[in-house]
Amino acid sequence: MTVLRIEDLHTVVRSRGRDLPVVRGVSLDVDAGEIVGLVGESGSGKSFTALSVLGLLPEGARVTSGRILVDGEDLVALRERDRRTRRGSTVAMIYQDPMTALNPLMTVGAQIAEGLRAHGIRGPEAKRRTLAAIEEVGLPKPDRIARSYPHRLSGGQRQRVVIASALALRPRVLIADEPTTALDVTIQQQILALVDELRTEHDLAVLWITHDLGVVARIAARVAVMYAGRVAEQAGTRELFAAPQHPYSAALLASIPSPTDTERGPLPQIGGAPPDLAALPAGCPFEPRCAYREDRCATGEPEPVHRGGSDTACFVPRERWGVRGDAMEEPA
Amino acid sequence: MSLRYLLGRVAGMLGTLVGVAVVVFVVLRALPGDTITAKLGTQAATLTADQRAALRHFYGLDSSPVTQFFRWFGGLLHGDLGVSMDTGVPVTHLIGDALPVTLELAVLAMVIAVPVGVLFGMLAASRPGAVRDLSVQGVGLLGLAVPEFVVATVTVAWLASAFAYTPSAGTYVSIGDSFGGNLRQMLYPALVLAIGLAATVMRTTRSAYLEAAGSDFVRTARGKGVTEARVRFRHILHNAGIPIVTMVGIQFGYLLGGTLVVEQVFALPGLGRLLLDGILHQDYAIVQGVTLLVAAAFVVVNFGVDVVYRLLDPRTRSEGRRA
Amino acid sequence: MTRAATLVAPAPRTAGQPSLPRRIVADRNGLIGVVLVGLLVVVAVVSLVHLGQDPLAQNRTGQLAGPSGAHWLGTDQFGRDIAARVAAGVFASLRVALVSVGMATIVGGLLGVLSGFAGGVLDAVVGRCTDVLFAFPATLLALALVAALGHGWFNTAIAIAVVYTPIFVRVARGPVLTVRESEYVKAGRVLGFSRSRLLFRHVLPNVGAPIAVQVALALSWAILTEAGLSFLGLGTQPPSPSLGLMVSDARNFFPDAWWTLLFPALAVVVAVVGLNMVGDGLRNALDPRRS
Amino acid sequence: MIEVTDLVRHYRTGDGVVRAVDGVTFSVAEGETLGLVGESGCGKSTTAKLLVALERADGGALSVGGIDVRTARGPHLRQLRRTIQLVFQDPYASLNPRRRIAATLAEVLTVHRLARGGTVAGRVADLLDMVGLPGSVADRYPHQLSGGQRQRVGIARALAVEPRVLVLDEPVSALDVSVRAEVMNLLASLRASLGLTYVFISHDLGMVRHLCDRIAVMYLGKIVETGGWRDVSDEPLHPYTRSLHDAVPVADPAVESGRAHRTLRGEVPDPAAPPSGCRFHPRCPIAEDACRTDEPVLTVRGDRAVACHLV
Repeated sequence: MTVLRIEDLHTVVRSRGRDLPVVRGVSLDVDAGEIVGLVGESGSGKSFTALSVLGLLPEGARVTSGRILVDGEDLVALRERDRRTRRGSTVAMIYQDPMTALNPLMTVGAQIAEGLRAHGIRGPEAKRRTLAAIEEVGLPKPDRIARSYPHRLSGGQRQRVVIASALALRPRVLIADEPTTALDVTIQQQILALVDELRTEHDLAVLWITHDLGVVARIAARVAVMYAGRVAEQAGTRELFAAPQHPYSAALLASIPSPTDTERGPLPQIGGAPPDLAALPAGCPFEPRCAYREDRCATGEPEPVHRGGSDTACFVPRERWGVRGDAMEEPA
Repeated sequence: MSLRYLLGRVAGMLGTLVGVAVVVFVVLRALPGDTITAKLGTQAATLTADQRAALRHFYGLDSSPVTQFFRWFGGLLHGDLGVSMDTGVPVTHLIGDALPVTLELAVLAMVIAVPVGVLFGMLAASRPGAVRDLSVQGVGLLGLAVPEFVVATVTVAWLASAFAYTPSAGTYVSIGDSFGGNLRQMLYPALVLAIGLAATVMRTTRSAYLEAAGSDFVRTARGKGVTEARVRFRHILHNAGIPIVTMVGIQFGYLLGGTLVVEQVFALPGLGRLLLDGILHQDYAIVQGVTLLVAAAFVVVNFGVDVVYRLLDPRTRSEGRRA
Repeated sequence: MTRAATLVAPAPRTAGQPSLPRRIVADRNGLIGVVLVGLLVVVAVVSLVHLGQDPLAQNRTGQLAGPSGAHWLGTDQFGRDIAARVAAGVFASLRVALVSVGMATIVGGLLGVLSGFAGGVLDAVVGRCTDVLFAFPATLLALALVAALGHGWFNTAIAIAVVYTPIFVRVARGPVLTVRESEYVKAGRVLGFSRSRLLFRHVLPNVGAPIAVQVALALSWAILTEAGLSFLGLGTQPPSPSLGLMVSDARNFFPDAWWTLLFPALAVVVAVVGLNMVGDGLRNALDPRRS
Repeated sequence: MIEVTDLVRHYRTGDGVVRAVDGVTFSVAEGETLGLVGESGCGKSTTAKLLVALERADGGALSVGGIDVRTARGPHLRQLRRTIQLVFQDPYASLNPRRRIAATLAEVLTVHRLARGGTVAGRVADLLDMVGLPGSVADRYPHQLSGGQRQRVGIARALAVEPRVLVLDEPVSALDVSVRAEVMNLLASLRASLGLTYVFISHDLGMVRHLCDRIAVMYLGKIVETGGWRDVSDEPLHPYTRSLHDAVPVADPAVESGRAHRTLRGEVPDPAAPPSGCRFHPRCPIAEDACRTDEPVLTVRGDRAVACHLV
């Protein structure tokens, strides 16, 4: 069952007197109990997509069109007051840097309880649920943790607290904005396992933003790859990793060293740089860097089509790409 | 806050106080050179060599500067700040009379300035770049730029013409004499002092608030659905409060030595007036005493601010690292 | 607005950076500040040189006359031309401000940079000395020094310089500590660069920004302090023109002869506001996040 | 080329003495690439600083190209600078923002008198070409370059003194995924063409596996396992290496779904108060009583070495 549906979302940022298109027509579904990975490099628009869902865009940024439906209700159309009541209770978020995501002057317990209180849960009930939330994320001695200030906790513990706070109200959708990037791999492992477990338990719809394809391969059922504000390709994780239908996803995957290689030749590389959002090319934004471009790629921007188990915004079917290694520019 | 930190901080403060005494001694005793000339003025020229030597011996000026310093410093430790050469009254008495006036003025000015400054600082920071921000900032800059002596002068002239009230004509009324009468005398000078102070508080509040508003944890709070009012006060202002409290404390210290112009224009017998009279009459015992006292008070206030700062912030309040 | 913009990856830029004066003027506050200070200086020069009034010339018949064609800003109680006196007062203020801040910048900045870069004993000694000087409220210290040194513009300048030196020590030292630990200075150490090369070629050019901002702010504060000391009779001595003294004299004739107070006061305000805004403009122009 | 014996570096902090590097021994042959792997606080970056004499060791022996790094002064230190160089993690922070690229590179050449007068510009162009940058980059400031370009400049600057060894401290961690491949390829081709010796420091087992000949795994200031790249990354012996191997996500769902995701419990302990015995024992899935009291030493097993009582 689809819980989160993003339809043709457009978000702009006001910069130097003009609107920069940072999200350009993103459409995405996340089902209950499903983790969808939203992959992209810096500037691809993945974080703006996430913040648009929460309605927490920074000053100067705004959604210009599109719908964000949670259980059928369009969040974009809500007034700010109603929007606020959905934050935390319907849609919650966990953040990249657990060191700065918590208020240093408030105890951890107070910060979790605050979210409960904002949605009308008070008194002993708030306290009970705060401790339950801390316990649920696997932190020992919940009452002691609740009385601690964030600086007393390690990075992994803080991220658990952030997760506890996000899930305390049993939201339907969880937005995870690179929550393990700042953590060591063994701690990342713990957090991935925790979110996966909570996802199953509460039937959560999770949108997991990351640049790490390994993390996606581990936890996401489906993946959306973003490039220059658009979804380049969207597919089941296995399908996408096995046979990417968009040259960008293919190039991204190929550039990562495989853990099973026995010969270690040069890694295929993409070359070039993502386009300047203030001066987007007329055609496909990836066209200037693409090894399989055809004439029409430079003139028209491809709309997503269903092909080979994928929704891909590319004119050129995989069959016409030739051999995999030719895709990329030969390394120096 | 660890005892070790506190002890270290107290030791540092005592060291600074000794340094302050040295600076005061060097600047005010060594530089002018001759207390006798200062005291006797042109008459000093008529002294014979013997008379001069006798006077020098009487004032202890014939011993080495180091000896002089330790004699003077020893006196300080016993609360002896010397005697006013002009009037023969012990400096401690003079200060004892003047201090309450200045303290009251400083406290009153803070009470007026801090709420005004914080509120307008928040107002300005709530929409950076908007009309309200620019106008608050503009007024704040004027508040800093218009010299206190101009505001004070104009205020006194206005009081005189509008209410036929001349502050300098009457005698000083202490709180003990008449609360109302005292307040009437103190309110306007305190207001004048409060202008620059409020502008400083406003600027600090604005930048501290903006800094805190950009923190990740503010986004976290909004992401939980916390109301905007609570985000502003409980999260942003609370975190901005630490630099604001520090700045207010330091300003209070400054104020103890900064009421001079206002006291002069409004004819209030505070520390500033005392100091100014001391300078104009070359009564160095008074100048030394007041300078030393105010500097010492400033050091102690700064120490207090530092301690309060550490108590406010859980990151520095407690020992140990991990739960 | 800028906050959102930083989330967008910046496109690699190809053009070089515009020069610093251009960037100051490009900032709204910086532009207003430059215009205000420039205007004040130009008006002062014009009224001194062009109008040809002697700021000291008394006139028994035209005392306390309002603004007129002959005396644009009126005359004072001795019939002296206020415009000429304000202009001369502005120059007197600027002279004290420039000399005092110049001394403080050179001495304080140098001590700060050296102690921050060298660390160790030098840093500890300089640190203790600045702590002691910081223990005095600024106005009080200036006053005590003037009391000790005596009157006159140069003594005033020295007093203000002493007050501002520890501030420059701190302003210079902080960024030196940061830059000293930066990776590009570490890279220089690994590459075998000498300490003096690291200090002069890598550290110093990168700590100029906060010092420059502080210079503008210190100038405005020095003008205020000089005026305040003169007002109290502890700075420039009559009959030399001084903005603070003029306000002090005007007390007896206010509000009837309002021009005797307004114009010198206005000159101080314009100078202080202007320099503050130049400081703001500098801060913005030098902020790498904005460029 | 590099001989490290029982290297020690301790920091005094408010919390006590942090044993950042606590008895590390390894060697790197000429032309070889050693990977140093571990999580934050394991001492890998401190080791890098000690190798290039950015910090001085508190104990042990350390020689690079026959130069005793711990005592090198004057001409010896100069020789050391020309033998071993460092490439930093953050290409944004490691270039002086106020100098053009040409000036940054030329400075190294003139300080070491490797070029003078008219030959400097030509040598700068050579260096840029060597790292695959166009000559036009010379006139740019660092902020006008992309992250990948900056990191290439950082590499060119290190190569300017014609060193024999490069210490690479997380050289691709700060870069975008698609740029990492470019820099990794560049490093591999430079190694081949210049015959360089590398010490490659990373937390990313995948990158280490791709570039290195041998791998050393560090935990809390000590090496727990060393060996050939395939041995250590594909068939790890030490329980910590195994946990690390399990924890690193692999960009292949087919592999991921078939793996047992054993989660390592707890976190890296405070390095100011390391656990008794084996430092890994509180988190180790197979620890026994002996592990709590006796500290295992790095023991050679064939062409690899492990510090564990139980393997």
